[in-house]
Amino acid sequence: MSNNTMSASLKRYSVWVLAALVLLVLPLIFSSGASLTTMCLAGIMIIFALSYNMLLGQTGMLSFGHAVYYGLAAFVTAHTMNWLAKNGIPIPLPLVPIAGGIAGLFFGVVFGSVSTKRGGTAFAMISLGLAELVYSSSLILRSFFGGEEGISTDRTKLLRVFGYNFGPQLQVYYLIAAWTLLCVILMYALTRTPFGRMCNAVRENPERVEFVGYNPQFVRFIAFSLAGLFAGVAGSLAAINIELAQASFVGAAQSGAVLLAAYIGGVAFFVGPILGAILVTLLSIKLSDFSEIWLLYFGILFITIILFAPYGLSGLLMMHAQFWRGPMGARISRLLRLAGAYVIAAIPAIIMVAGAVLLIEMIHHVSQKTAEGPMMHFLRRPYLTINTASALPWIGALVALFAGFFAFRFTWQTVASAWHRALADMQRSGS
Amino acid sequence: MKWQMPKKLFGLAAAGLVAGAGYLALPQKSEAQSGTIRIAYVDPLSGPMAGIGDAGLKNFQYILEEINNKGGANGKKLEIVPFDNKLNAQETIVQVQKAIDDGIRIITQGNGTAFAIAISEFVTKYNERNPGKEVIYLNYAAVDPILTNAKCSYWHFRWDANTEQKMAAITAFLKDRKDVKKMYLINQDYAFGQGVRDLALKMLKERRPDIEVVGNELHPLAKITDFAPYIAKIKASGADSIITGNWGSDIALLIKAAADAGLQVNFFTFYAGGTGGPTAIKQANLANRVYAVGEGFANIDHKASQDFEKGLRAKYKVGLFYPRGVNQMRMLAEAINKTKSEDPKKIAAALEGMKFEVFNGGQGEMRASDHQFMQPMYMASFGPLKAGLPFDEENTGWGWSVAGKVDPKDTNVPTTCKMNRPS
Amino acid sequence: MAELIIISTLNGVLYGMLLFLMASGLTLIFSMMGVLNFAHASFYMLGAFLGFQISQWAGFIPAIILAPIIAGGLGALIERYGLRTVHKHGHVAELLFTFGLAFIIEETIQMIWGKLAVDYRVPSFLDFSAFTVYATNYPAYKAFMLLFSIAIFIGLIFLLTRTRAGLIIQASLTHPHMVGMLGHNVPRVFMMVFGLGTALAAIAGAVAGAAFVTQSNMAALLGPILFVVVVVGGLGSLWGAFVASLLIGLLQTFAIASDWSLSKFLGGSFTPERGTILYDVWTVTIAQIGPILPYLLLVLVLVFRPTGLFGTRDT
Amino acid sequence: MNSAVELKSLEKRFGKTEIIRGVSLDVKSGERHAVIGPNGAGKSTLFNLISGRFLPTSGAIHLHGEDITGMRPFEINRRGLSRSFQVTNIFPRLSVWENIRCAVLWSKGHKYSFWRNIDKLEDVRARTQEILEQINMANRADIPAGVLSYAEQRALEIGITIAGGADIILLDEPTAGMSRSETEHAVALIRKVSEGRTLIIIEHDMGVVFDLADRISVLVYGQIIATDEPAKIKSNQKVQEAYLGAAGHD
Repeated sequence: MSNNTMSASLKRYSVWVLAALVLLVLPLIFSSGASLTTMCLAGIMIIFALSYNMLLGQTGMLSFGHAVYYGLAAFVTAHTMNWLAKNGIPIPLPLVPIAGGIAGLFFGVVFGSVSTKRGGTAFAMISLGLAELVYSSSLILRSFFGGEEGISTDRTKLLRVFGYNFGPQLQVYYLIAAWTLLCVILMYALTRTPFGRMCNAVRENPERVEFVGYNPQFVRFIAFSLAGLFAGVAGSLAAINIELAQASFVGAAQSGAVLLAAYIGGVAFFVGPILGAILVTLLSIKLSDFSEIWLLYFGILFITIILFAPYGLSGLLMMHAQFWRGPMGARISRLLRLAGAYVIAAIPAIIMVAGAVLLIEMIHHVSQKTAEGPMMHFLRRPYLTINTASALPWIGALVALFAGFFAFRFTWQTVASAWHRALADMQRSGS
Repeated sequence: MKWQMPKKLFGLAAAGLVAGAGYLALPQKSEAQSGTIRIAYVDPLSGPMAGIGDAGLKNFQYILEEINNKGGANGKKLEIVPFDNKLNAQETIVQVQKAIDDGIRIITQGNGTAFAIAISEFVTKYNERNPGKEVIYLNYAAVDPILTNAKCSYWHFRWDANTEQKMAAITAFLKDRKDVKKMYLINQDYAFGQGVRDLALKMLKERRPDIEVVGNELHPLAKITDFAPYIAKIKASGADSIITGNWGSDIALLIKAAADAGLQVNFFTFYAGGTGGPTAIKQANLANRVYAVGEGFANIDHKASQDFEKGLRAKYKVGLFYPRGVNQMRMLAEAINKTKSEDPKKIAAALEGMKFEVFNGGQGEMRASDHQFMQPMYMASFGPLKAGLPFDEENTGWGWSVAGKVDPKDTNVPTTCKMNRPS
Repeated sequence: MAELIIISTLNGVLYGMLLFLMASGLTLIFSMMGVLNFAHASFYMLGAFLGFQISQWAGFIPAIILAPIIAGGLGALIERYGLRTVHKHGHVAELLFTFGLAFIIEETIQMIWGKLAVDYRVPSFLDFSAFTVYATNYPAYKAFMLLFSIAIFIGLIFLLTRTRAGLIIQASLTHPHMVGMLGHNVPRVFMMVFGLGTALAAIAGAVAGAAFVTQSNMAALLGPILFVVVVVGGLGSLWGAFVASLLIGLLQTFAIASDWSLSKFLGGSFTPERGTILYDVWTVTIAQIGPILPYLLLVLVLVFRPTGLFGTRDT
Repeated sequence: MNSAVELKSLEKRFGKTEIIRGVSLDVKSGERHAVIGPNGAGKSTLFNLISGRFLPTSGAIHLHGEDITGMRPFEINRRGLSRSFQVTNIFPRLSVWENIRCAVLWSKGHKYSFWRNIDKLEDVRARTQEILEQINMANRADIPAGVLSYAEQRALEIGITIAGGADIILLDEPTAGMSRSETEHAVALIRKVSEGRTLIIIEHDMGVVFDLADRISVLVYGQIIATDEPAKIKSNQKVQEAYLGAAGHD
């Protein structure tokens, strides 16, 4: 009996223990400064995207202004740190995100009381208006927002714990990792409470909720406030990470980024925003090394997901989870067969994408880079120099695009049939 | 739950992701060769300000080509490596971080005081925390006085004249313009615009107390599409001149709206020479009424600089926006040559107090007390090209002609910097 | 003073009418399809750039005729092949789709026309001063814009009240679910309405682009104000959109003309310490906060009248 | 007997159209009361008024003697009145289990609790299981409600309505669109779950009505023309003229 509960609780907690181990080991594998910075940003984005998903995925509220709580908390954090350092108050850095969380909660309560009265489209527009209001105010209320240069701070000036001053990025990484893990666990736990379930109910059918005794506006309000709390922790960590809070933290781009991260990852599953946050962080740091118009590719990826994979990356992954049943051999062989089909379909897909990217880059070059002459460094790689004045690359790109497209449509049948075979296989084995 | 098969493109997304992730995961081969000294250029290369960042990059590429043709520094070539800061403070730090990771130890940036301060503070903290791996920051365009006053840093050097110096130059020029009697101040509502306003009020009082300031306006930054309401207000005030620190579309649109309403006043500007400005002035037909302050103009009668300009225009089809950038890179090369070292710590020591013959002729000095470069300043006005002037702007047929020169002593404003030098 | 008031009124009404050109299209689309087209301001921008490009090739008049037709056609195609696909996933997915669309339109425009303002000029035959108020010239082009937008407004009223297509649209404004039952091809009506709405935005862009600035950030600047207009007016109410457009146009213009601040209003009896939030609030002028007034209005309206000024439908 | 629901000269106008024109009705505790009438008579509007979905233009609604006029639906629900909908109104992407559980939570006092694990709430689990068994859907617990068959969704609708333990239940055409056997099944279910409670039911199927109801009210053009026991309603002259004679059902 006790053995049973032991193993059950082991199973329940093993995921988190594993996550903790991964977070612990990661900086040993990726030890360069840039990877550390990237991982810090990803951690912050994970909290932020999950808090966003408390609104979009869990409660069905589409917000265009979630950065307000992230950004305001970042400012409160910067002020708090400066105040602590100035007055020598013995509170160490690792506790500072609590102040950010409280700030996020406070602003969530204040703005939530105005904006959660209505759901749906009206809520989305109100969130947009509030975001604009706060962003514009940031340039007027200078003593709080520090004008355009923002509020800077020094994280090493706070009380040291065990001799750590949090100057090195590695120490900040562990601080962020710990908070990320804590917040992820808390947000996951939240989905499994009566309140969490009523959020889902409000997302599904707010009207019906009223007739089972709940006030959907109040559910939205709590969800909004709590999302503000976690966004506040994320913003607080961001301020600690770059030792600066700046007006762009509350800006539309930041609100857009978290929406993209959550949606690309998939809002229907808890892990979705985590995947999305990691991917979006990586892409936004790396893509600009390859192309000036990286945002366009970002947008295309987003639209593609909306059109063809509305459940996002996690949805695509979960589609495969159904095959992970039955005997281990059968599981693996099913997925291997699918993987084979994917590889076959991927070849024309890659050709098609390459053609499209080449075409876009060449159009961009000839319309915007006339001063540089016809030679273009494709993807900013000097070894991929292409002459946009000759017809060949244009024809090549078009051929790749269309041939890739038609070949992809053809090879897609392989995937479809592999998929059906796998489904049939599942039904045969009776699960 | 029964999963619906997405009709298409699932494979595509998967394949794209796998391929993309694989490529991203590959260690980025730095194109570092031991033969070059690399300088990270951290400025917007995407987003609304990308045009400006792009033009600056070309300026620097040409400047470095010229230096390299003359033998480079320490026998090595200088190379500029672009990093896109996306006009975002957090991203700026990430990109600087990336550059440092890549082994680059000289950073240059100019667009946006906010990002300049972010870099300056980051670099200062980084150097404090990583002795022996110091990084130096060369600022070619962020002009907030704070960078060489309250927030000055030993690792930050500025080649552009700061707002205070530019305003000193404008007011020095105004001393002889007795026709200016009623001044209207219109500026962007953020740190820089407010700085311009405050300094204009202060310095006009000191140097031309007879000028009446009839209006003092702050408008939102880069959000106004039609300045007509503001022009109506200026008109109602009876002003004969305007001082504005507006840049980008805010200066072009201001001039455009003034022309529409038939407002004929003098414009004393900081940045009328920026992209789009000359075209707007020509369209508005405001001949010789728009002035700009700067450390150099293409038509200054100085052979070496005119030759340089000719070469740049022939090659990249852009004019030299940043004469100060030439000073910056030439002085960097000299500092490296002088110390025979690429160590930023030694470069910084050599730059401090360095005297230098500037691009457009005349003596400049990197003031040791705050790392602000002191240099001759010019006021130029824009109008139909006068005889003998070689360069027009933006193919308008109009060009800048020098209306006055201001010596460094007239722009030598004191600093409050308490420089914290490394031991 | 009188001069300032007259000029400000003219400018405010002009701005308001432009807003209404866009808000009307947005309202039509919303009423019919229940989709708030986030990319609406992007079609305005597209109209401006198309207008610029066509005017380079063929002159101004063809530009303001062709640009909205092309943009509207594009809008219809996007509805047919994009929006319709996500329709089954509900309104949030549709809104997200138009959000992504706005993103892509902006990036594509930057890819083709760059990030700096393009040189879209007022045509020379309209480049003179129409009349003079006291000493201020009122440009002929602005007078043309005003008349043009009023003409479109009247045209729209005619279309809605006197034509069959208009009656169907009107019916759907009040009874969104009934139209399909009357045997009309709802998907085709949707496509037409989306095309018409986006074309209206593009007209505004093609006309306003020449007077103001044609740049890839114009959608981002205008978009949020546009949504304020439709929410304040009441989602789905054309009349509300009209009133809110004019209200916001005049509000913003007159705010600029005013120099009032709390410190001026309450006199010098009390001056807060510099560097505090109170000082910031105390000294800021109405002119400075002009651009955020629409958002303040939005919050106020929502607190006191959550359905908007003329709204009846809750979403 | 106490009255459970009492309507006092209730009126409802939409613009100029008067849908409910002065309805007064007294439903006793424990009574099974049916409301019948031709299409468009205002039966669903009446339910919407009682349950708080619409505000009445004038008149008053009392629940166990308490005036609930103008209260929001959730306030009324918390006072022990629960309703179902004519058009199925469930949580489509949640499982059957979750659908029922959402309806149980408030009555067990868990409110907006965000600090307790829902799976460890034994009282909620037991009650949810009990309801599922009552509506014969225990074996369908894990299926998303949206993919259930129509009849199953109707049963779930009733399950959600009764799960909170309300003592007054309003059912709006629970058997509409069902086959004969499905209807029989549904009627048995309704009979079972309304045991010991007050039931108000809108129904078109006269077989169901006369089978279930203790009393029947006939609503025609926004007015109640008769309230009486089934047998007397059948023979009521006015009812035959206005309702049975004039308009056949559906």
